[in-house]
Amino acid sequence: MQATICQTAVNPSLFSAEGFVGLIFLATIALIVVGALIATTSKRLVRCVAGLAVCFTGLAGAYYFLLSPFIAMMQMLIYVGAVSIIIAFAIMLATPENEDTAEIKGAGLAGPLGFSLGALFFSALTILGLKTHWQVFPRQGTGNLKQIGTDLLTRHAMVFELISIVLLMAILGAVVLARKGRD
Amino acid sequence: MNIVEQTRIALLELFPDLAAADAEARAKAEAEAAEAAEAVAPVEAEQEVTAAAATGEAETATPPPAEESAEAATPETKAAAAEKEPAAEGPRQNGVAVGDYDRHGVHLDVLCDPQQVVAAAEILDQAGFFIEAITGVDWLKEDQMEVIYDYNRNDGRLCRVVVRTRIPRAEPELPSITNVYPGANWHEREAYDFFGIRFLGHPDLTRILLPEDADFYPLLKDFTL
Amino acid sequence: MTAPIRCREDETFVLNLGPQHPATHGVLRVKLTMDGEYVVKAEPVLGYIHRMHEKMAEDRTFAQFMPNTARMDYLHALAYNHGYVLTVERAAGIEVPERAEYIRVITVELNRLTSHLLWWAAFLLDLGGFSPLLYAFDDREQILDLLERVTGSRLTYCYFRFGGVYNDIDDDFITGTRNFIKRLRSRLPRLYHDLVTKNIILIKRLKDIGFVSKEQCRKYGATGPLLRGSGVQFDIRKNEPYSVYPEFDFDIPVYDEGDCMARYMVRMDEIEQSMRIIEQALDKLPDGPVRAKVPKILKPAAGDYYAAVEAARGSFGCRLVCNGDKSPYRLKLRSPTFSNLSLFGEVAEGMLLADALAFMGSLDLVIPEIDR
Amino acid sequence: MDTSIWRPILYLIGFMAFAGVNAAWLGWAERKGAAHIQRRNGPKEVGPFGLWQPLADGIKLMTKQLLIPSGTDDILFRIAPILAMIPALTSMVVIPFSGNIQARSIDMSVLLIFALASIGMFAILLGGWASGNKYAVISAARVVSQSIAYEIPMLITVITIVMITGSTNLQDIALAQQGGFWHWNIFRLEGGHFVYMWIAFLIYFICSVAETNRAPFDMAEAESELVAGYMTEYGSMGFGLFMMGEYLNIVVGACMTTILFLGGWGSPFGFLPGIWWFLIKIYILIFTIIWIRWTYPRTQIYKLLNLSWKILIPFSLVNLLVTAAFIKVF
Repeated sequence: MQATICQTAVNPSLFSAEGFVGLIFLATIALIVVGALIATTSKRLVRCVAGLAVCFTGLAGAYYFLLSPFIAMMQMLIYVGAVSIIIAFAIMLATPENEDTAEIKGAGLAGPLGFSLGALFFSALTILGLKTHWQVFPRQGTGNLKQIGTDLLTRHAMVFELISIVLLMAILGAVVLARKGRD
Repeated sequence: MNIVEQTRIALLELFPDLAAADAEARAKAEAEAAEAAEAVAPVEAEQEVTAAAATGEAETATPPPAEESAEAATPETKAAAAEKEPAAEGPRQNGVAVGDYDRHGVHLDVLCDPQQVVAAAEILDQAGFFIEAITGVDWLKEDQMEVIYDYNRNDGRLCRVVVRTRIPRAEPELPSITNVYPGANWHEREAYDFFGIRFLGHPDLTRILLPEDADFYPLLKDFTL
Repeated sequence: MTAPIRCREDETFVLNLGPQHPATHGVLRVKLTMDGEYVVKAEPVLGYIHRMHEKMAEDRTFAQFMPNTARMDYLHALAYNHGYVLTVERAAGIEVPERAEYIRVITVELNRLTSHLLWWAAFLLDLGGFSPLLYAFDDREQILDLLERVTGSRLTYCYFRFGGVYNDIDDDFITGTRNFIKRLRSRLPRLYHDLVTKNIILIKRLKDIGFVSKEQCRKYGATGPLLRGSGVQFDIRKNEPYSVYPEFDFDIPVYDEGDCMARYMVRMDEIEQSMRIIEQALDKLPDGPVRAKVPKILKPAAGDYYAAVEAARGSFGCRLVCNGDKSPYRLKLRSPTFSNLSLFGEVAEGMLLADALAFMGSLDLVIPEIDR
Repeated sequence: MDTSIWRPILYLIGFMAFAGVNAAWLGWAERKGAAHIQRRNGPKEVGPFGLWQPLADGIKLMTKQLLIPSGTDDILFRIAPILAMIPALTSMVVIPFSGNIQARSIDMSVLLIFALASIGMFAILLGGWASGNKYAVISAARVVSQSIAYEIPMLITVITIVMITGSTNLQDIALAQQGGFWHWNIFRLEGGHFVYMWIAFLIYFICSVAETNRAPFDMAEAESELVAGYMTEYGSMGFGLFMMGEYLNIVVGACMTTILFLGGWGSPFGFLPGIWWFLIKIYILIFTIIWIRWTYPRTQIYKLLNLSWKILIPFSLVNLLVTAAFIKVF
């Protein structure tokens, strides 16, 4: 069974299944945006991580709507359950409580630079998104384990490998942060 | 030699003149005892014992005389060492008294100078004693402060030793024995806490039971409730 | 044991264990400098329940001070009664009737049982096992009921008098005690040993944890089960016999390992030994008065007196300095856990927090007795 | 009106009620069970057998002031208890109580439950950190290391089940075990899996006890070490939510064990409708968990982690290999 986004009903009633699903979809998008905002604007690192986790959860929801429950679950398991927690853990171990944003050399430049880079990236993505002709793959049985297994080991083998690299990075980062300063 | 006698001789090291007198007395007593015992069995090596006693290394000079000879020696040695009781006539002299265990609960009662407590602790540490308690007594009338160290053994050989010293009330200072017995740390802090006795060389002489901002020493006799 | 990770000063943090903490069983505070889960430094901070009993003693007559002794170690109050009474009797030269001595031994040993049972309960609580607490309390309650019958109080007894005891024991007490011992004998192997002592988790948590050497014990003046757990056979009841203890046939349990398990086993064995003593005392209990004639106001001769008893936690000593007055000139109360706890800082260094707390539990602390 | 909307809503209400009743009355059951293990009565004043005790406790907790100590991270401190409760509640959605009582049958329901469980862990981490209390922070660190350590053997064990049944849908897994207890994964006769499956069951059960932070693995709230762990600073309903979350986690854990190993809602002999068997099985498991808690002392954090990394993970990996071999060979 898959969730379905109703593409035909133009103005569905809120109490119909389609309307309900639409609401949930909007909530998921809100989660992504709010999470991302918290993650980028909060001054406390732990809150940033919490925001990141919220953003990841929203993303998982989005994957679910994109008919990829497996990826959605993996998003939750790996990004929320492992990566966010390891980052939070590393922060807890490595930084003193309520650390003020320290004065780093050239910190004044970081804001505008980051903003412009972000804007550039964002506009590029937007243009791409608008220009691309989106193809809808009518793929059935995305929840089928065999299918996923075959896909992961054939078509998406590279992605599969990349995931392990992400995990490795997360682990390494945590270890480096946690062991910093110890002999 | 029983443990009390052994410890007594070891402790006499603190008081060289007393030790000499004591060794003499003991040699005499032993000679007498040997004479008496000769008929029964030859006693070995009194010479070594007396020599060792004179230098105060009783433990190293192992061959102990027969138990009865030590027993026989006791009255004389008691008299030789110091007076028995700290009470009665006049201030007590420094020395090692053999206590009346049944009456007072201690076997040896040492009175020494404040500077000698560390040496005493070292001797007792060598002999395998453990520190039981350190406390003070405020003798207001005599304007003195008495510091009492209780030692005991835990190897099954019964010998309680009390080491006491007197320090002026106005300036209650004496060296700390924490280097010999780390366990004395808290006891000394307690004595400081209650009496204001300052143990020189103590690593952390602060209040232990009373609040850190207390400005009184409650067990002083002029501290009234 | 894994070696502690040595770390930079700024990576440690200070953890205030207490004065209100479930594991300190009272108002002890331990300032722990921690490196993660490892204890880098442990400093016990005392005095939160300090009442200055020693000053109180100087202010009242010998008899008036009696109740105070029970308020130091509220778990083995009778031993403290006993220690104080022995000292004063020694000072005043009072002879105690034999029956009274037997009653003293019986009640002190019963009280020792309550103390050990409560220690067992609290120790298991420290290790996270809650149920044993109630099993032990179940048994302890029986003893408290028995003791309440003869002493009139349940915890802070003031039962001993100079020259005897306050109250004679009756047949109900004797049969009650016999029944209780039968009951505890049947419960010990099942509820205590099968369920707890042989539990693999308990063994893993106690074996090789909190090693205290003989030498450390000597340097710190440790006594009681802590010392016996380190392989030293030292018990005032045997080594420096007082009262009628020489009459009884009992053993001093000694374990050489010096770890928490050894201390645990020492106490568990002591429970059995105490039961043996009580049984023998009940069998041999002579008839006669329970109290000698003693003047109301005692004025012992001037001098210095010392007596010690074996309390549940170690040797409790009283040093009494008299000047011929009706109240002590100075009374020093040597409490065993004060010395035992002073060792904590050194031993706990480098331990895991959980192990340090297991070690603390194995010391059997009673804070009012440390703080006096 | 489209009726399809009512089905989820009814199920929502039903499962919320089930979850709420469990969260509240498991507390009662725990206290009562503990009391009887300890030879006492337990709650008995409020209502018959003290059955209304949870209501009294709930009212008390809800009417108490929510104290937020200074030095805490206000927002996270408030959110954490809710976050601890929600995932456990959400997990209920995919649990098949019987062949037809299930809110939603999702293909990835096994993964969903683990994904949600990790959010619960995150909530404890945040709560512990936000409290700004050292005990809470130590506890949070312990929770994370413990959860990560135990999630691995747990997932590996689950994979063996997935391999045997060929599905990650809980309903399918339950369906594959129908028709008598010899079809249950733990004693599965066909394919000869019974040879080693009880080991897998043990590993899984130990892990689920550890994952739900229950004694003897309750390192997170080891009261004799960390006072109350991550809950130290929580009072009133913040504490209440954490407690309810904990009990719900136990329920979910028991449900998972039942479905994965004990045949789900399948009847062992063929009488009584499935839902009853399901409930009987989970409550037996829950009772076992309570029983263990009140019998054993607590382990110690490093021994706990060693157990996972040195024993459970290797065993579960070997188990995985053996399963693959069995599937290939038989």
